[in-house]
Amino acid sequence: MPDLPDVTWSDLQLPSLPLPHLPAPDLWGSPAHWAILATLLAALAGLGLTGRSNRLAAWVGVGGALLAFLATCWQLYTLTQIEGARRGAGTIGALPLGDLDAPLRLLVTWPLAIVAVTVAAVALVVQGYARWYLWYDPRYRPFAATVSLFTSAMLLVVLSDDLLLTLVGWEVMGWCSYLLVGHQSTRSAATRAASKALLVTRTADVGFVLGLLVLVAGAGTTRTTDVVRHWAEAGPSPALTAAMVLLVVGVAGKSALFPFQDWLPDAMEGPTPASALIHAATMVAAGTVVLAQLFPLLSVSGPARLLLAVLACVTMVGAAVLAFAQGDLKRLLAWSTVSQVALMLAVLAAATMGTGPDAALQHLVAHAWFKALLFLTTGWLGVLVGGTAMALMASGARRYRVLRHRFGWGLLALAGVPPFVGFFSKEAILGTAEAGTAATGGGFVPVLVLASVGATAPLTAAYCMRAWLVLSRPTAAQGHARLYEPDPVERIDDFFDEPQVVQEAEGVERAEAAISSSARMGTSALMLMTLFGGVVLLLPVWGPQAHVDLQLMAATLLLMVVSALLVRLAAGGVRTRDAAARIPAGVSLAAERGLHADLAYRVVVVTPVLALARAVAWFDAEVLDSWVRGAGVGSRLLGRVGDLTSPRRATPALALVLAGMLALAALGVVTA
Amino acid sequence: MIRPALPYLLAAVLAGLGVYGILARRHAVLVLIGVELVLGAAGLVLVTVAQTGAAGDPGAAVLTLFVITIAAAEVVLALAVLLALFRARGHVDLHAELDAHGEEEVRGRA
Amino acid sequence: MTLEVDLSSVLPVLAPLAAAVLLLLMDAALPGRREPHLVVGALGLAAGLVAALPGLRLAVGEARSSFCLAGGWCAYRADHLVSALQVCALGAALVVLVLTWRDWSAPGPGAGAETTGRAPVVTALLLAATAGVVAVPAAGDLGSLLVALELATLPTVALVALVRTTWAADRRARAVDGAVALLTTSLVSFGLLALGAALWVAATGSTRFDGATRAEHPELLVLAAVLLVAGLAFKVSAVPFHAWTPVTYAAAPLPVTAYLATVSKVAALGGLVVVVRALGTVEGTTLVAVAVLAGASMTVGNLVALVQQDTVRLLAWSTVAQAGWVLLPLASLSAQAASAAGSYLVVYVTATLLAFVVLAAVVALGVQARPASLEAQRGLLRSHPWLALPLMLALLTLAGLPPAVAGVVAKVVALRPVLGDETWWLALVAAVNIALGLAVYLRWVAVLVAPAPRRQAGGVTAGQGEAGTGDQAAAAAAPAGDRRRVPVRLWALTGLLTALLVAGSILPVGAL
Amino acid sequence: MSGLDVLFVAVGLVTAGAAALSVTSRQVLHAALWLVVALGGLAGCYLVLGAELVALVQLLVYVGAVVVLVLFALMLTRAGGVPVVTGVPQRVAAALVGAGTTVLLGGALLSAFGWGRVPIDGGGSTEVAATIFGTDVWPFELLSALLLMALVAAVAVARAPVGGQDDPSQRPDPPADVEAVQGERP
Amino acid sequence: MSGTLGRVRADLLALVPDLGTWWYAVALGPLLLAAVLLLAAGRRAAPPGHRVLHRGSMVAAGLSALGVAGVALDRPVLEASWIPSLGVSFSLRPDGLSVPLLLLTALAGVVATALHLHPGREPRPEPVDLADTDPTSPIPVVRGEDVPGLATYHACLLVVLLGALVAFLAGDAILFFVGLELVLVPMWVLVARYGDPGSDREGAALRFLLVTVVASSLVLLGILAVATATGSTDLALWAGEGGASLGRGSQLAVAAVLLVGLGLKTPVFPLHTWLPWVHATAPTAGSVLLAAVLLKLGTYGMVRLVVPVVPEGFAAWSPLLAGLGVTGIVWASLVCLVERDLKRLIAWSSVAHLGFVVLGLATGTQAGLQAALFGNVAHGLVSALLFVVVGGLKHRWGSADLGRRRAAVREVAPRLGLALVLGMAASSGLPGLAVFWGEIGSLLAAWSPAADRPEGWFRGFAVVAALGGALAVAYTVRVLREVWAGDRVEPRVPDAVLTERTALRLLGVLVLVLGLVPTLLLGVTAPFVEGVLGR
Repeated sequence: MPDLPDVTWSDLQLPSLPLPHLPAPDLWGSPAHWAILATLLAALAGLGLTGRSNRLAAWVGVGGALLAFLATCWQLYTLTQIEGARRGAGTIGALPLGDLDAPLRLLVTWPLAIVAVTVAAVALVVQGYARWYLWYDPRYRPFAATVSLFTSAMLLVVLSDDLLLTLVGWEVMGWCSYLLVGHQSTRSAATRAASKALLVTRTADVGFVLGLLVLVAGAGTTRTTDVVRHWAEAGPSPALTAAMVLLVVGVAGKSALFPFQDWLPDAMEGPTPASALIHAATMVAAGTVVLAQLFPLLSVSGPARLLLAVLACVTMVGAAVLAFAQGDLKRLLAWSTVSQVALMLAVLAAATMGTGPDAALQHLVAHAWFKALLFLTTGWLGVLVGGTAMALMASGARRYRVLRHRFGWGLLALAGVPPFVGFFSKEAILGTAEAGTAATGGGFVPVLVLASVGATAPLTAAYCMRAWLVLSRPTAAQGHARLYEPDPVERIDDFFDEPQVVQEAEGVERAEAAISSSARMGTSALMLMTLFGGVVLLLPVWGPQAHVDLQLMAATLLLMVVSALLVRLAAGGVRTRDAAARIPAGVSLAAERGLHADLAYRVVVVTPVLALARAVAWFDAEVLDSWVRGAGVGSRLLGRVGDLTSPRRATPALALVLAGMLALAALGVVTA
Repeated sequence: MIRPALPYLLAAVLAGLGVYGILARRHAVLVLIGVELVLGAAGLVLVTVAQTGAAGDPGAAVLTLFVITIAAAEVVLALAVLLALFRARGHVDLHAELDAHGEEEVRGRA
Repeated sequence: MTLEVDLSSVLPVLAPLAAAVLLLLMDAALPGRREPHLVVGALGLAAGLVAALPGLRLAVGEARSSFCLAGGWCAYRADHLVSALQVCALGAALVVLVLTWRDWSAPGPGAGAETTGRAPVVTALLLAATAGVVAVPAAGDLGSLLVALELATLPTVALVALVRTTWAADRRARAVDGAVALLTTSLVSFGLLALGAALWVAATGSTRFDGATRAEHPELLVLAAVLLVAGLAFKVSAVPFHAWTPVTYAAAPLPVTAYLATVSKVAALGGLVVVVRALGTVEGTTLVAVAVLAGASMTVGNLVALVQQDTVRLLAWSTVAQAGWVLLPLASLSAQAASAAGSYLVVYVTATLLAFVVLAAVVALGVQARPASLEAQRGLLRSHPWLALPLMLALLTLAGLPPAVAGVVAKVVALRPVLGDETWWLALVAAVNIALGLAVYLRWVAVLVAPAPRRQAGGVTAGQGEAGTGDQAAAAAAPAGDRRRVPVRLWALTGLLTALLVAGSILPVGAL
Repeated sequence: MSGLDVLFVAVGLVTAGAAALSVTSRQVLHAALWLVVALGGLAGCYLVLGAELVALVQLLVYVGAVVVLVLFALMLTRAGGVPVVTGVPQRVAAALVGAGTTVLLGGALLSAFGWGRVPIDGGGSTEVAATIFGTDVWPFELLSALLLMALVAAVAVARAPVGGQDDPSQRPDPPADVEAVQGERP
Repeated sequence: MSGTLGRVRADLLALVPDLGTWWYAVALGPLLLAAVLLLAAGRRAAPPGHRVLHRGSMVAAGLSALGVAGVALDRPVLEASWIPSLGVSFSLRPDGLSVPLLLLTALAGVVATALHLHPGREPRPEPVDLADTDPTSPIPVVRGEDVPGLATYHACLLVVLLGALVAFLAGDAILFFVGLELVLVPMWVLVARYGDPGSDREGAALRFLLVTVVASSLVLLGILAVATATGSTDLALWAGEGGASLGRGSQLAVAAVLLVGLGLKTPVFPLHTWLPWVHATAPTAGSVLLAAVLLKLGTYGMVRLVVPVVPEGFAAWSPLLAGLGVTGIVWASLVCLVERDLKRLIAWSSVAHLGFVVLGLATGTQAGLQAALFGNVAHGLVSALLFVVVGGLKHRWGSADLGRRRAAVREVAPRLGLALVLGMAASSGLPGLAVFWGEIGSLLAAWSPAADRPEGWFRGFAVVAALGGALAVAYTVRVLREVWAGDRVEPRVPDAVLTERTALRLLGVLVLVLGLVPTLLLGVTAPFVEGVLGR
């Protein structure tokens, strides 16, 4: 391999452009307030005020997201005008909790502002898309409101400078994901998946909450920057380690790291827009944001890093492998999400203070674009062909030309092929991991991460290749394809129409054949970002960066090409061009079932807890309650006994009198 | 000179005998006898106290008289009631059921 | 030796006594007439009441006394607390007299035969007993105490035995049984009392209660006090001296039961207060006996009351329980304790009287075969709300539950001395008994509130006269359909007592 | 041991013996007669202790009136027609309670007053009389009321138609001796 | 932001007419008057129809709520001698501790009186063929009806409110006790007479009464012990003295007695067994009042009578108290996982919430106390909301048995479904809804308790409590899965009627507002907390 020159990231970065100093009037609070409030109010209004009108609900939902998007963009601009590019803002005022300081403030820095823009943008696209996707769904309104709330919560997490606020956003997202995944509550699979998502993440959140308690108690404040300063000054300590380990556990739950990974693929039961929102930009990535905010603490607590690295690496590789074996495109994407999010977290483990956590955030942004694109496109195709199973999806990209580029670009970005956005973020990750290796002199964690990332890249390429091969399979009858091509899709004007109940059947038909302008526009925007989003990653606003090892880059790309070719080869003899068909059926089935993690959950957690609950309920009813019942029965019994034994003859009565007298007198003499 | 212990002892014995009499007898009049003995014991204590200088005023002796008189009044009424009992029930057995109605009520419930 | 005599202050005792004597004389002069006797009796009680009223205004340390020696000792001494007890007793006696008015004034079925023994005699007995009750708390020496107590006790025995001639023979015999139960217990108790008095004299060297400060033989004094308390406890129906209570209450005519349950209790408490006050002046004595009595009484009383099916029996056992409450503060042997017990007693007497008055009214309605049974009162709130509400108020007062704040305050007052002494075990027993008591009274209230049962026609037949109380035979004689009216005097009494309780609930005067 | 002591022991023994017999005798009438002896002995004790007035009253009221009354009552109720004593268990219990009473009282009194000797210096009859009609006039007055009421009540109860075996129409006469008690007022 | 709030508050205050102590007449008068009138009306042979009674009762509760609002803003102090011989005065003295609870009571009153009472009926027959639907099964009436004894029912509701208001307002221990007791009998009647006829309502009522009366008696003992020691029954004076006049032994004893008594009312873990029974039996409005008002009396009593009055005793018992509270959280949450009766389940969740409150109290820090007070109010709102929903569902279904087949609430009664989701979410501690702040505050405080508390123990408690929080989500999910989601639409039940909607909206908005802006409430209680623990 030829000797390639060393390139540092800053060499690749765009030069800092002198922006004109325009007045940046902040009317009524900061943009952060606006972004969060707009979506929050949209959620409340969507639930409470829209009455029965889907159109109004759509306007409210999209309007909220739009406002948030604009506000976050405005926020980017205002950051350029501020020295140090940090901007804080208060919220509802400090909680009066005595000695405990809980200022509940917000803070914006460049990376977080960019993440916020991404979140708002994806949310906007999802809102627009959902209006089309759920055109005939009677529950469109709560869905839109929930999406708004979800966005608001994610923005809160991103912009929060207070661990309590982070927790608020964190938990609200968990709940919203429950509602979104379980949107079709008449389907028991959806309800089950939703319950599982909430339960698994919430169980892991116990760790998150406890870790947060430790941090807050030590620092005496809930303000993140102060907490970080306090603990960083105090240096590594068992308490800090414990706190970070607990936090990592919480993050692992939300981000579907091993062993909590199983909820995420199941969550595909939710409507596709919800999947796009949850799995692209928001909930699963929230852990990355939080750990990035607390990065100085993570970097000094070795065990937490080790734990994070091990969990993330296992997940990353394992999920990539499982993704390959899925028989459903949406589930493939889900496992891919698991893998990619693990990638983000792994790099956090590997990063040092020298490199900072920004590579993870960069990948978050990149992942948001291409994964949202992939999900939404899959959903679109799913509507057209009536499902997301690989068998149904086959040839989709051929039959519907409009989807071809969307799929293609998305998969290329996911695989990390230049010049798509995924390439840049993956390089940043590789660079950061390598820098970590160098800084620690080949410490276990960075080496592990580097190796795993290296292994994941070809695996990712492999399942992307597989998906593409299936999607772009030539159709059996090209004549049919021609039939679709002249006018690929009809369009509907969803923001000014209202589906009528009587026309539901017609509506379904139309929606199956049509796409709205807003949905199309949204995916188009995502497509563009997939291609050009690399520019954002090259902005000079990201933190200190590692250098880019061109050798490594070349090696990775080579591996990817090889694996893609292997997949192509494997797919060769298969009728459906599905390389996964080569996998033995048993293995394939196990992979689709997430390696029976469900069973493990049930055996390890659910059954014992339920057994304990039954025991407790029995004990409560039969033992604890017995004192109340016993008091009632006992006193009545004693009363009956007293009644029966109370003397009804004169002499026994007198005996009672005299014996009582004697007893009393003896008592008196004794105590006198 | 006298040992006050002696009358006190006698009083204690009388009281004990009276108590025994009250409890060991069924015949109402005999129970009454027990009561009289207890009262006698009380009187003896009072008189002893009065006569051996333990009392500061002569009230003790007067109290004896009161006790005796009250006892008499009680006996009068007691005998009248016993007479009524005899006429109503045909006996003066204090070991007999006095509350037949209540007993029956209780038994009925149990 | 000069004795200051102030007749005006002993008027509360003398007035009923004089009325009693006058009554007996009138009986000789005016044979056959009944109303005048009752009027005279009522006047006597009222005069006593009025005479006792000024005592309520006495300040702490002041007293209206009579038969005083130069040394400051008085045979009769009525301070604020004593006056209050006297007023209470006289008022309650007056209520009982009114309650029994028709009974005692009506002629019997046979020409010239009397319905109740000899009406003038029973009235005189009632008056005399009341005089005794009034004299007890004012007693300054053992002699007065013993005599007054017997004066308060003996006539009641006769009152129990003297029943309506119209009753069935069996029922009358049962009344004698009740009298025997009361009599035997009172005889034995008097024996104990006398022994106690003797020992008291032996221990203090004096029959006067102010002599206790120089007790030479404290253990003897305690023994004496225990015997005195035991002797008095029978009257207040404290466990284990309570056995006569249910028997006698169920046997006696309803007004007499009311009398036993209220006025008699004043005498008992008065005696106890006298003893406790005298003992309280002695340094370092405690009276565990009272505490034990109190705890045992309330527990046993409540427990047994919980399973009673007859309201009179229930009230009897409730009296036992309430005796415990009355005794409770006395466990701490302080002046405050005596007032507390007095306050509690006043509330108790008012509420119990109200309950009895309503019970009498229900009996007078005569809608059921056994009007005093608990079942007979099912749905009373629907059928007779103006009887049921006062009854509920009375029961809630006894239970100590708002809206009957008077009962709550009474309980508060009774508990305070105990907690002041930090006698936690007794306080806890009391606390448990508040709940037990509540169960007892609310069981009754629940019956009142419950929807009325369907009454089958002709469910009542004449002759089922063996049931618990007073105007039974008459009640049973009335056919079921004929709903008799409640006499006006019962309404008046109900109103008066209810007003008292309501006033006490709105503006509780608290301790005396 | 002084002469008075000896005398007292003698009288006391008689009293105690008679008392014991009066509570154990199975013959109702005998029991009543033994009571006479016991109460008489008690009066003797009073005499030994130098309280003549009390002794006299004791003799008059108890022996002269109460016991006579008791005897009459016995006759009127035809000796009751009931078993005299209770069952053995109750008698044992009664004995225990009685013994307990004796021990308690005796113990308390002896521990308080000891075994020493004291002169007899009680007031004479005049002093007692002065007290009755002077200091203790209030209880005395109450006592008279009590006696009056007891009398009235006794007459009423005895005459009352009580049902049971008794026919209301055949009202028996009141006990003839009630007035006798009244006559013995001190 | 807080400055703005302060200004808004000042402006509001300026708008309020200055009625002084007459506010009390407005707050308490209508209740008393209406209760008496209703009782009298109920006695008549032909009582007025349900519209008159219902509206009359609602107007009284509404007026009283206005009065309470006035009291809360004006905070007039009323002092009048009441029982001079005991040194007891009739003093009404609202402060930062009582004002939120007063408002909660007034609100609960409006909600409770607004709800319709329905005569108990037999459970609806289950369709024979489970797979099939049963279109003939009757749809229950959920609008107002002429129910026998309706007047008494409303009178009882109003008296409960009156008693609770008096207890919260009382500045005197005896007056507090009177208020505490005043609620018992009407509540008993509510349960015994208007409770679910399908269950042993008399038994449940008696159980409620006896347990709470034992509790009250113990409280009375405690009050009297302190009163005799300090020679006064003035609560402010007690708090000011801080237990100076009681020795350590006495403080321990008094604290123990009071805590057991109030723990029975609250209820704290091993003393809780009465609550699910009573809740399952009580009529909906009774449950609302029980949860939102009566249980609050217990915690209020702890804060009022124990924490400032016998601080040393409280500190000594607080580890035990906290341990019991935490046990209660886990215990109740576990039972919720398997409980078959929906109403009982909600009652159990109450026990869990109050466990958090108790934990916060026991920490002895300002943060803990603040969190406890917040959690207290939040629990009142949330459980009232849930009981409105669940009570309504129970009436519609004919029973609250989760084992029976029924239509998915989301499908047939979306409004109730939304309220159920909101309530359950809040109940499981979803941030942005009221309960969260109390729970997280308690956890924070438990992790760093006051200096005289054993830190290790409390940290352990915090861990257990956090686990309990996860269990709360588990049972929430269970309820929503079994009740809310699903595809059955038969037998149909009607959705929320106007009164229910109004009540739910009122409560839901408050749950949300408190969740979003917790400083509203925390700011009110802060001065009190500082006064108690800032010394």
